[in-house]
Amino acid sequence: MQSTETLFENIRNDFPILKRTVRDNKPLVYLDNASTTQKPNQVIDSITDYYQNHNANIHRAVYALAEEATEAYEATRDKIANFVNIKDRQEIIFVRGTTEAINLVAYAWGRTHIKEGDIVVTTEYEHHSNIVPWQLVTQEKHAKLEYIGMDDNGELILDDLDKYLATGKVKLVTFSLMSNVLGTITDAQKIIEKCKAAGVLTLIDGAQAVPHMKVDLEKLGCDFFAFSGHKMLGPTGIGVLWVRKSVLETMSPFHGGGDMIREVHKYETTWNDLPYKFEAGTPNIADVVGLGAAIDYLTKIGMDNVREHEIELTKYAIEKLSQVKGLHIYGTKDLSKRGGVISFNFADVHPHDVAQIIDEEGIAVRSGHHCAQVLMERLNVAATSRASFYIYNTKQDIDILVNSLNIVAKVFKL
Amino acid sequence: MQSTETLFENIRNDFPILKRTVRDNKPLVYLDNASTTQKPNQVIDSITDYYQNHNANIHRAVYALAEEATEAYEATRDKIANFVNIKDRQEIIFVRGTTEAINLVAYAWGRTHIKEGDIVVTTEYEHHSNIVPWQLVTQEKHAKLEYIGMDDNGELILDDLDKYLATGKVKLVTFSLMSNVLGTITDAQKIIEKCKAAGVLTLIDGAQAVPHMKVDLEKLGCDFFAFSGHKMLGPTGIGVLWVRKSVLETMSPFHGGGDMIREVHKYETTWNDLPYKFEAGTPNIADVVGLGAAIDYLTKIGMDNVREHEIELTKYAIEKLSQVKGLHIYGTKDLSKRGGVISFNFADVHPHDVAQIIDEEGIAVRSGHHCAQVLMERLNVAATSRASFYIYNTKQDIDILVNSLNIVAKVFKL
Amino acid sequence: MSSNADIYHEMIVDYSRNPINYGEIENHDVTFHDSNPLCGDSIDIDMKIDDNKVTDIKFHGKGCAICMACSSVLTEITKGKSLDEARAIEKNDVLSELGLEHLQAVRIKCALLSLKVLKSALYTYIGKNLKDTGDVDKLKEEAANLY
Amino acid sequence: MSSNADIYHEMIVDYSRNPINYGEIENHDVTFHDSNPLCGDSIDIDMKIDDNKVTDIKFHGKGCAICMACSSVLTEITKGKSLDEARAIEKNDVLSELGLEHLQAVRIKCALLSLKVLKSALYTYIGKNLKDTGDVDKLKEEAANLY
Ligand SMILES: Cc1ncc(COP(=O)(O)O)c(C=O)c1O
Ligand SMILES: Cc1ncc(COP(=O)(O)O)c(C=O)c1O
Repeated sequence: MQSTETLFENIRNDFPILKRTVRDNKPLVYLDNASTTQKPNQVIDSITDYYQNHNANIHRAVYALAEEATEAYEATRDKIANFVNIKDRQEIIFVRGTTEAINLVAYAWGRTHIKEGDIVVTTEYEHHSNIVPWQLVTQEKHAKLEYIGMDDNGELILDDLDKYLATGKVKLVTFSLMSNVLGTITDAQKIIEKCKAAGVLTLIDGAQAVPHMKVDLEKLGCDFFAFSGHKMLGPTGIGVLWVRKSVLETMSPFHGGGDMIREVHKYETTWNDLPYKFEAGTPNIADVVGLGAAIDYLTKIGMDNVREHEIELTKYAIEKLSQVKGLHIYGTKDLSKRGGVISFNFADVHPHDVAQIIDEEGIAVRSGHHCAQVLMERLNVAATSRASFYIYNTKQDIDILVNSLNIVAKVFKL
Repeated sequence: MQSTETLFENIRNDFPILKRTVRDNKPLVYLDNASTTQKPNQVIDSITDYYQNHNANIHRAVYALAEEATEAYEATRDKIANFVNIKDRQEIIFVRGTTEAINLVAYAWGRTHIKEGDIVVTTEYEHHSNIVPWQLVTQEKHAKLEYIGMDDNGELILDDLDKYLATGKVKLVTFSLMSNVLGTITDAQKIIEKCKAAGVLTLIDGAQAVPHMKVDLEKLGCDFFAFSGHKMLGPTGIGVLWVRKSVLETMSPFHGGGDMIREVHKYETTWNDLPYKFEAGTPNIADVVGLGAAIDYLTKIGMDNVREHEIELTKYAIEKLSQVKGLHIYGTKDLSKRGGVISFNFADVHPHDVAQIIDEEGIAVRSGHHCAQVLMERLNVAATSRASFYIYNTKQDIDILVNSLNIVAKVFKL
Repeated sequence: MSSNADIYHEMIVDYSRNPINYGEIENHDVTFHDSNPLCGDSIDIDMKIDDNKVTDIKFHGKGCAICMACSSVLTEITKGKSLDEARAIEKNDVLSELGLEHLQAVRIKCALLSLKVLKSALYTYIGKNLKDTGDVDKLKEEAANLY
Repeated sequence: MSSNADIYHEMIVDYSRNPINYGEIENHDVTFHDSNPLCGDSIDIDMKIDDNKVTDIKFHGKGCAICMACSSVLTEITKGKSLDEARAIEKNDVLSELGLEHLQAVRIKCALLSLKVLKSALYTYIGKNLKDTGDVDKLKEEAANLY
């Protein structure tokens, strides 16, 4: 076995885009992994191979290609079950991404179970995709949406949760396992414990967690779990919703159409078995296959190694960035409680201007509200700059980032 | 310019999968194009190139890759506008496929506009994806779903439409431009004319039409139009919903999340401009790019040539199949009224058995209800076998199909 | 995988044209209907049950040759069995009878649809008449996970 | 495309720290708010209008240096203009003033947000006070399709 150090050195060779130069011939330094990740050859090739050799519509046909395509598609379901420890593959639904997953729950579970006066609880550091669907359904049902507050360290104030639970009106508590802005790792175990004691269901937005740390759904004990393929080396257009069977069985269908039905008659229809009841229409077959390849790739590295690599980078980055005069980092500095996402502001320079100036140096960081405007209001800022790491990033990437900030300082006469 | 004949001879070289053999070393004869089509190198390569060179999340970021990815993504919107003649690119919404498109309309338009006692009209030859969403929304709203009947020639009985329109209660008439079972080309112009006169909106399911004939939305004058990329050489997981702006502006948002918002506050949210209001979350960027390459490919061939090629194949196939004793072809024989889809039954042999036996000869045809059980009931059959053609099919493919039916006859002692 | 030439042997072709135990039982003690969402095959099974024994069983519906042949064989196997014996019937009891052990995944669903319907009919009957629910759940699960 | 070094010249940096016409007008005749959904830049414009003339104009909000500088320049250009002149202001009137003609697509939205808000404020005012709706629709469309 190779050492983890060599492992991570060799990884970059698998990612063709990292050989690119941008702007004025600068090597690409990609630090926007919380937004989307790059793809290794293994994933790209799996999609090519699917189209070159096995493409067909799945489930229904008898012929050879359809058999191969169906097998490849369903194999990914098993890989997912293994990867995040799901016992029953029928609980795994393919969706476009985390956003569709959460909206599916809001429509197919929420519209049936949330009634007037009920409460849905979310948190102040959620991505818009875990806020807006709940605004829509609670408004429609004359229910309420409440927020678990965040302390100045970027951690949730769980006393708020106790307060809401005490009303006896909470139907669902929904939260991300890792904040996409601050990197905070939520104490899911504690929240779920409280919710279970109160008989309340829990939804976890795992978009930032699944790509970056070992996640065990059996151990977590939540009821809904969502994540996106494109943030974990997989293709765009594919994601996963997991729902505990006993809850899934209480859900109305979402999209009507092919593959989700058992029998269609003119005026009545019966539904297919799980999970197909929730997978209407031709699915994104090729990208399901690609997601399978991404899971294989991550499994081979080992999620504990991924996490360790990112802790090391985050530690280094916080050290280096803290030395830049006028630079403020948000969130906790306790590395055991955060992932490889660093949001910062640099003196009075607007994050857009920071991003644009360092883009000229080949650096890709995100600036803006990161689809977390409620959190921006809480932090009392319009925007932040955000650097986020993945398996192919190096300390050198961070050095280049830190150096580029000198140019910003010069332009803005800091 | 090459002649159309050479054009279609050379096309096969662009499709790597057509070089495959299946089962007992038989060359693949792919005749399930109504279900999904194969992909040319040009499409596969565009996806690879996207991931190898340009992959980033779109719209929000400042850096070089994000700019390139956004440009590639938005370029496809313009290609679509050109391809089916749409004047305003803001009316084009990316979805997973036809099924999601129709469900989006059922949720975001239907749930707002369909009231108790209203009528939605569909047809007896619709795909489940243009029936089930309307069953769901009419049941929820205590409205009614009615069907335009089909005559024995496989054409719609438009008197039924007149009858429903006369009630003054119809809110929407929805129909496919080409049946996926019989290949019937619907007289859309006449239906839309009647609906317009009655002030009723129309939705066209273009899943089977767009890949196979020139479609001009400006000329058609419908209000909603849906189609799937994977049925027109494009990747799986991407499709298009077009909605006339004046109607789109009356629609509630569908999915809540990133990219579809203007400003999110804790208890209220405002929406982004069209079409982004309806594109929540990270879209299927790579496959949007792939769909653009598919449109380029089809444009280069010319849709009139595609149609002509398929008419020729269909004519040949009907001739040849009609000579097989005991074989019954459904639908009209008038080639100007049908696309390259041929459904048939062979004596008393169940279509599954037909499909399985000829699969051994390398032939991929679909057998079953083709997601059109209402039509199966109308035809009074449990299932049919279906051969459907595309640009890479040849008369030789049809010969192989016809010969393989001899084997079926032998096994079943016909 | 056996080739298709093997699969469509005489017995299957014959059963498909002349299924046995085909029809309905008027005074059945239990009946169950299910269909295969992917292909549209659709089967009903009716049973007479006396003294915990399947005294009569018939099926009807639409399906391919494989489905018809397997339904014929399954009902033939089941007739006369006790409930305990009937619920112990396994996939291979049906498949091996027709040499279909290596059928491909899509077709397995055609072959086993009637077994699924039988198991569902059994748990329906047992649940209603014998109130031994723990076991019924197991049977239900068995039916659900047959293929 | 001009390089970023060119874009961030002294004038822009200065304006970003010391925007002109920054603030609110208490007795405004019209006000409008809009934001850029992608980056969160957010601008309000207030105007005093007398005798079909923009006698005073101020903006406030949050935005990057580009947004602040362009808002400063735009309000400066607009002040004192007749309504007809104001509605005739074009992208390049603002961009060229700051040498930003070749700004990349994403940043164009930062640069022109205030122009969009100005056009929106104008059609709001004209629609309310002058009832010349045909033209208002054109202006509305112009605002909507600015970038
Ligand atoms: C007429 C028609 N409508 C709708 C669909 C559904 O398309 P998709 O599965 O791509 O959502 C199909 C394809 O199966 C079709 O043929
Ligand atoms: C925490 C979190 N939730 C949800 C999402 C939305 O994911 P997607 O855009 O893939 O639907 C994201 C990513 O942007 C995220 O970071």
